[in-house]
Amino acid sequence: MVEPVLTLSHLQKSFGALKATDDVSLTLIPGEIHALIGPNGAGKSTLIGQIAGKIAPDSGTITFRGRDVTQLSTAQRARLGLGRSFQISSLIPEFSARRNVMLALQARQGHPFRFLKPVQRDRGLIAGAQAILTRVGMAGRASVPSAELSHGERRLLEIAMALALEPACFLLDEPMAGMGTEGVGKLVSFLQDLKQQAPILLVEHDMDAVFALADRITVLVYGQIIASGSVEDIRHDPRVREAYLGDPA
Amino acid sequence: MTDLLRVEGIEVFYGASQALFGVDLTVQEGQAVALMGRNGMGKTTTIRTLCRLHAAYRGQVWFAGQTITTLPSYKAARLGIGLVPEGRRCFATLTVTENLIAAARPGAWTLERVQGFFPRLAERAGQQASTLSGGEQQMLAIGRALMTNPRLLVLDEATEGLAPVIRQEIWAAIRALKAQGLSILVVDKTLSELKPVADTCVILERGQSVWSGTPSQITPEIEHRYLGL
Amino acid sequence: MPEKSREYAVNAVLALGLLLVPLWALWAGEPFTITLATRIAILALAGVGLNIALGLGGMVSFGHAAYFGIGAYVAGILAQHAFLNTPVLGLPGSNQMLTIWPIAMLISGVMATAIGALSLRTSGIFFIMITLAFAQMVFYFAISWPAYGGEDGLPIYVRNQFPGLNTMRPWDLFLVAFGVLMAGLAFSALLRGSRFGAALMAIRQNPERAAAVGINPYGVQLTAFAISGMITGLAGALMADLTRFTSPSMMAWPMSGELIVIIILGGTGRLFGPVAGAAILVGFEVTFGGMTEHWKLWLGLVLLGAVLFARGGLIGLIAGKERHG
Amino acid sequence: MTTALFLEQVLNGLQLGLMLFLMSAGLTLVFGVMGLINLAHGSLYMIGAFFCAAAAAASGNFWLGLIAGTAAAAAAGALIEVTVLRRLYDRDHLDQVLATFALILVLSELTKIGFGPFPLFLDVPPILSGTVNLGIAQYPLYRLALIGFGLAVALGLWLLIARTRLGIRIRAGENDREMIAALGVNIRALYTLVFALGAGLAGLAGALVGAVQSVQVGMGEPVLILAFVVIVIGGIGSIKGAMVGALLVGVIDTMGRFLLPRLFGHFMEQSQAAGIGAALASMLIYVLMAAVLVIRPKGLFPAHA
Amino acid sequence: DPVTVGLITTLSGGGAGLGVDIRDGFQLALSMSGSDAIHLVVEDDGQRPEQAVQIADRMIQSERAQILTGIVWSNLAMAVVPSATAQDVIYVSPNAGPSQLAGAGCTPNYFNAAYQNDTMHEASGAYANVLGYENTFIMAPNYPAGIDALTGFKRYFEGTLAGELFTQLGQTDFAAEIAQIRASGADSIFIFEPGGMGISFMRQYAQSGIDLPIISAAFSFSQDVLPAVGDAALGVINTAEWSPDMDNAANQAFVAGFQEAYGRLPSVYAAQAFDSANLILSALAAADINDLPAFRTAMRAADFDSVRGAFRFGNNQHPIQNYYAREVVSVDGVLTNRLVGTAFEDHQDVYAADCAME
Ligand SMILES: Nc1ncnc2c1ncn2[C@@H]1O[C@H](COP(=O)(O)OP(=O)(O)OP(=O)(O)O)[C@@H](O)[C@H]1O
Ligand SMILES: Nc1ncnc2c1ncn2[C@@H]1O[C@H](COP(=O)(O)OP(=O)(O)OP(=O)(O)O)[C@@H](O)[C@H]1O
Ligand SMILES: [Mg+2]
Ligand SMILES: [Mg+2]
Repeated sequence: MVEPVLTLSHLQKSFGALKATDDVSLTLIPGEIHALIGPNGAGKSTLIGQIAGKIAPDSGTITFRGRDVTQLSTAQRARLGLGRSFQISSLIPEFSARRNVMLALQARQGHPFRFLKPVQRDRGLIAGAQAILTRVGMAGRASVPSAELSHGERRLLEIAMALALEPACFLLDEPMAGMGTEGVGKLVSFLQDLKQQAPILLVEHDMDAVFALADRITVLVYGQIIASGSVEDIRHDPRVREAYLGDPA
Repeated sequence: MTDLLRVEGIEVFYGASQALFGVDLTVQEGQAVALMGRNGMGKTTTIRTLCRLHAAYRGQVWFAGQTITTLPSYKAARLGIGLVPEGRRCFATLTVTENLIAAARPGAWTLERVQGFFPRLAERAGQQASTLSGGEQQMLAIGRALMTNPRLLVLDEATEGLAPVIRQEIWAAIRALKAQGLSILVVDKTLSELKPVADTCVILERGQSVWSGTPSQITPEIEHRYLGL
Repeated sequence: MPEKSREYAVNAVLALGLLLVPLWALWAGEPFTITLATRIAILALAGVGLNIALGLGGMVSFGHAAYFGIGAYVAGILAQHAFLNTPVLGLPGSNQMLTIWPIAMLISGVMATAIGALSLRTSGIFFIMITLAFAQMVFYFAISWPAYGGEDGLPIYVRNQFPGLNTMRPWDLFLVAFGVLMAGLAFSALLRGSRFGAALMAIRQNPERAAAVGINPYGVQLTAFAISGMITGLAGALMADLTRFTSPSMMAWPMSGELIVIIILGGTGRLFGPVAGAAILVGFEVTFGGMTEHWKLWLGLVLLGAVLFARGGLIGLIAGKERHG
Repeated sequence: MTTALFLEQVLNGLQLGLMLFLMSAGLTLVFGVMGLINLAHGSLYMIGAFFCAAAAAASGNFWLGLIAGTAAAAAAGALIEVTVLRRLYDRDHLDQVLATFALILVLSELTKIGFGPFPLFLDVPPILSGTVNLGIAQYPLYRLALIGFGLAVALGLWLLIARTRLGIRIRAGENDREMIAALGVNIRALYTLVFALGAGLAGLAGALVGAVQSVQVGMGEPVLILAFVVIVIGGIGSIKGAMVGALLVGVIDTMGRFLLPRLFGHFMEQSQAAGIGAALASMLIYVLMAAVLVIRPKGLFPAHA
Repeated sequence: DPVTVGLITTLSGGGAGLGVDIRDGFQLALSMSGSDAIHLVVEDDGQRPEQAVQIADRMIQSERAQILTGIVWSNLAMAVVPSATAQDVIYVSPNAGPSQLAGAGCTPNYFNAAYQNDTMHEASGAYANVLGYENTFIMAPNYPAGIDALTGFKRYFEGTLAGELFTQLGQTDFAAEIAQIRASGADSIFIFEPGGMGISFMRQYAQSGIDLPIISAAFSFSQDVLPAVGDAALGVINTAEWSPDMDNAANQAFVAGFQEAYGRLPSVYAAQAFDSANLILSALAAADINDLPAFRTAMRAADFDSVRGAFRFGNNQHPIQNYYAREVVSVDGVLTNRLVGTAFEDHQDVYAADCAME
């Protein structure tokens, strides 16, 4: 078996009496899209937050590329190669789309304490950012400040920033949300390519997309994993139908 | 049937850049209208303008028989426009119940009824809104708009990020609300779910209303041309 | 971008004006005008320092007077020991600016790091208030610490020296201040264009996002805060030499307010904002201070007008809103 | 040092704390619910004291003065809100700092023009003058009354903010003004009201405390900074926090002034000990604040956990 | 040509009352003299040393002022005087006499027409002996002037100290101090709490129910603050080199003139400023200011009618004068001071010995 990129073992997180994450263990192996689905409030974003380093788990460990990262800060994990997108868009509002991506690129290259060399004339950064924006279909909007982008465009920029980090794995929290049917279609084929580059832990409510993309699906309900398996297994699992999928429309 | 909301030829600017170039739209009493279009075409801008959160540079908005083009937004809301905004925008530091109470105006929708409608909001009553899950926040935003006892419910991407079961519930709820006589203006990305609810569809393209008709009139050709399918 | 080039033009006018006006005064025999220009240059330098924290980093420090005062005290204390020929902490005093400046920057930098390390645990309004409170603490210490004059302050009987110049002459001192200001501006320009500057600005707008791409917000902000304190401290050392006096009131909170005023009047985050702001403020003080005893009323009204109607300060008024490429 | 003296000093500390709470209440209200940093709080405090002193002198009645002082400060607050501050809610704190800093200059100067440069006289009302025997010491009645006022204000504010719909809407407005307006709430009017209330509280504190202090131009600035310390320690926007913060500051400051010189008196000569003790005591509350923030960066009772 | 005199004083903020009195006293002397030898420029220093220095520079360098005066506070004087006098400008102090400028740092261009800081408190110490106080509690703010005050008092006081306390500069609540005073077993209290601190202290002291006698230098019981302290001040003994009821022609003319011009009683600051102006006028009449040594000699002669009666300079150009004890009384409902005794005659400060000038 291939060595997993990311391993969660026995993660536990409570908010007061609420167990948001209840003994969750899962892995992400190279080349796969691992979809994490579950009802609203099941604890998916909380789990992503713990992996990314925003929320400290009460117990359990997170192993990333063979290293225990449970105690590291968000920034440290990002530098190790964890790239995340936010469920609610989180961008640098005054920066143009291009500069947002450049920021991610520069952070990946390190040297944050370079005080004197001008970035704006850094050809490498600019070209790199432009290439990534082209990849997500935002080339034409590169110089628009991100505050002035429409909702859907911001979602695309989120993806672009995650790409720029060239991470060893992607944590994508509802990347399809807010995208039109057209956009979802594009993104699906895009993610299909992307997983070759790095495996993806995908949280998504758009089931058409999930079923089209996922190699494995884990279902979270009330913080617990109730099922895990292939698309077919999950699609027909009665517990999942009841808790999450509802009647096929 | 009378027109509850009528939008005529509105043009809107963000700073120096124009976002709307003439949008027309009518919602009749008791009707559900769907506003459609690709990303960035101006749906949200249209909605913000008719809720008076953004000023129209040109054009008129009438609601319930009076022009509201220059009314402050709180007055427009008091006339009966209930907004579920894009991105939810719950009051982050308030509890769930406080969010609902903040919006309350007298009418058929009370705290109990809203909590009955979305039981999850009763379960999470004392929790701070910022810590709710995305879907819970969405429910809260709808519940909050209902608490204002609106005549027209305006939903901008109200099912975004919701689990399929909940979405089905929400669509059912929207249908139920419509059946109770509430007028509805709705923006959503999922056409398959939108079509059964809408009486009329209006399509925006680059800040202009370019097509309108009943859902059944939407041909594959139109879908391809305006919605990118 | 025409706006960008208009900003460059404004900057050039400011820099040239600040040099040419005292030059004219030298020719016309108006030494006080030179003194005023020196004062503007020094206050502008203090503003350049604060602008790094406040304009670029969004850290609204209401306590930068502390670093300004610490710089001034370093100059005053070293000069006094040099004058009396007594040691400080076992080392000799000094009346050489080139020795005093690095020490002033070092000590204000250390202080800024300590205060910043605590203050940056908070943000927003908390940050404003805690920086204010820390500055007050330093202020009270200076007032009640008798060794260097306490509230009476510390005179510098003979100005500290700069190689090749006679600092007792107004024009020579002006050249020193102007040179340091230009160096400070150049440094600040490079900083804002650098990766560090980009990270700092990003953190100001969205720290969580910055962390998610791998930037450590705390470290970057603390570094910027320390640099900011050092530059303001350097300005304090110069100010002590200009007034030939150091007093705790240089670290009292109205001074912190004044530094903020300078920045906002000129244009927050704008490279030359502090220069424009200092010129406006000093010009106003001098013009109205002699005219009416109620000049503070008018100053207040002018400030109000500036906040309400001239967003972006003078430079914003002329060159339009700032764009971050 | 006798136990009685020690206890009296503890009481003095608590009393000072309640006085500080009175001074900070309006500030924390405006901070907490409107997200507005109001440096001119001290100036409103001063206005309250001046109008109270002037009205009390003119009418011979302290209580009329108290009403006049509170009303004048509230009116000034409403005026400021309508003309200046309401344009600044959407701006960052920096603009608010500058605008309210400017207001300090304007209000101080106007007060001086209106009332002259000399301090005014304001005495405690006859029924509250004199002392009561508390067993440990004769205690001034007026100070006991201040304790009562402080507690009443705390309770009233807490009820208003936490328990009324008005309070909820105000807090909602702090989160998202545009949204609360889109839900039909006239948030503009609400904010004017809240600010006037905060200003009125500042004026009330100024009038009450003015009777035991000096009513003079500039009296507001030290109060402002103390109030900042109190609020930072307690947690901005939390009434409970302001109360606890104020009591802590009051007790620690008083006990520091009382005990530190005695402590140093054991090692050194009396006048030197007095000097060093006083110097350290003056920094004590800032040390306290730093310590609190190291442990709890959002203060002891963060309003938004 | 009239000589330009620059008057830098505090006209805004909490200390404005003192500056206003100094300005008014100075201007009154000019108008009463009818002389046009002086062109007066007045400016507000905001009680900030940097501001004062800048104004001084401007008055000297651009308005060609040859004489400066007006500063209220020691710390501002310390900032302005050394550099102004080094530029060959005469400085006449209408208030504040920091010890540095009286002792080793004395300079020929600096004249103090008021008092040396310590002397006012020394007078309190001496008069406390006269009153028979034996066990006094002493208290002052913790800053140089406060430390000097207690040192000055102790220099002449012969009894024991029941306690010695430093308060904080700008302190407004004195409950903790009052409790200690009550517990100390003192028979009297000496305080130096200038400005608002004194008002606050006296209010709170009056409410505390303690009735130990208070002795103090004039600062907390001068005419500028007395109305604000109110009846709590009645009976307090305070020491100064002047009192409004002094029985000499110059003083009677001054007090009447001041009341007529400004509608209030003059404070000790106004009296000192009035004397400063007359001192300058007398020297200008006797010598040309452009001949600086001659002008200084004329200043040293102090040939003018002082409102405090006899007035002469010592070697350090600080006054050698009498200090009186005054009592706060109410005359027709107005609080004011009345002479009750003499603390010192022809008293000179101790620092004069350190001054190298002859
Ligand atoms: N800081 C917190 N304090 C208290 N409860 C919290 C906190 N954060 C999250 N929760 C609760 O934990 C549960 C899990 O939330 P989470 O955001 O992880 O859900 P989710 O699975 O991402 O849902 P969605 O699909 O709707 O985004 C929710 O019930 C939420 O209310
Ligand atoms: N605050 C803003 N400033 C400047 N331009 C804006 C702003 N908000 C939106 N726009 C622009 O206005 C246009 C319309 O945006 P709008 O948000 O109305 O689109 P939308 O149809 O709602 O898109 P989506 O489906 O992505 O939500 C877009 O081109 C967008 O870039
Ligand atoms: Mg989620
Ligand atoms: Mg939209």
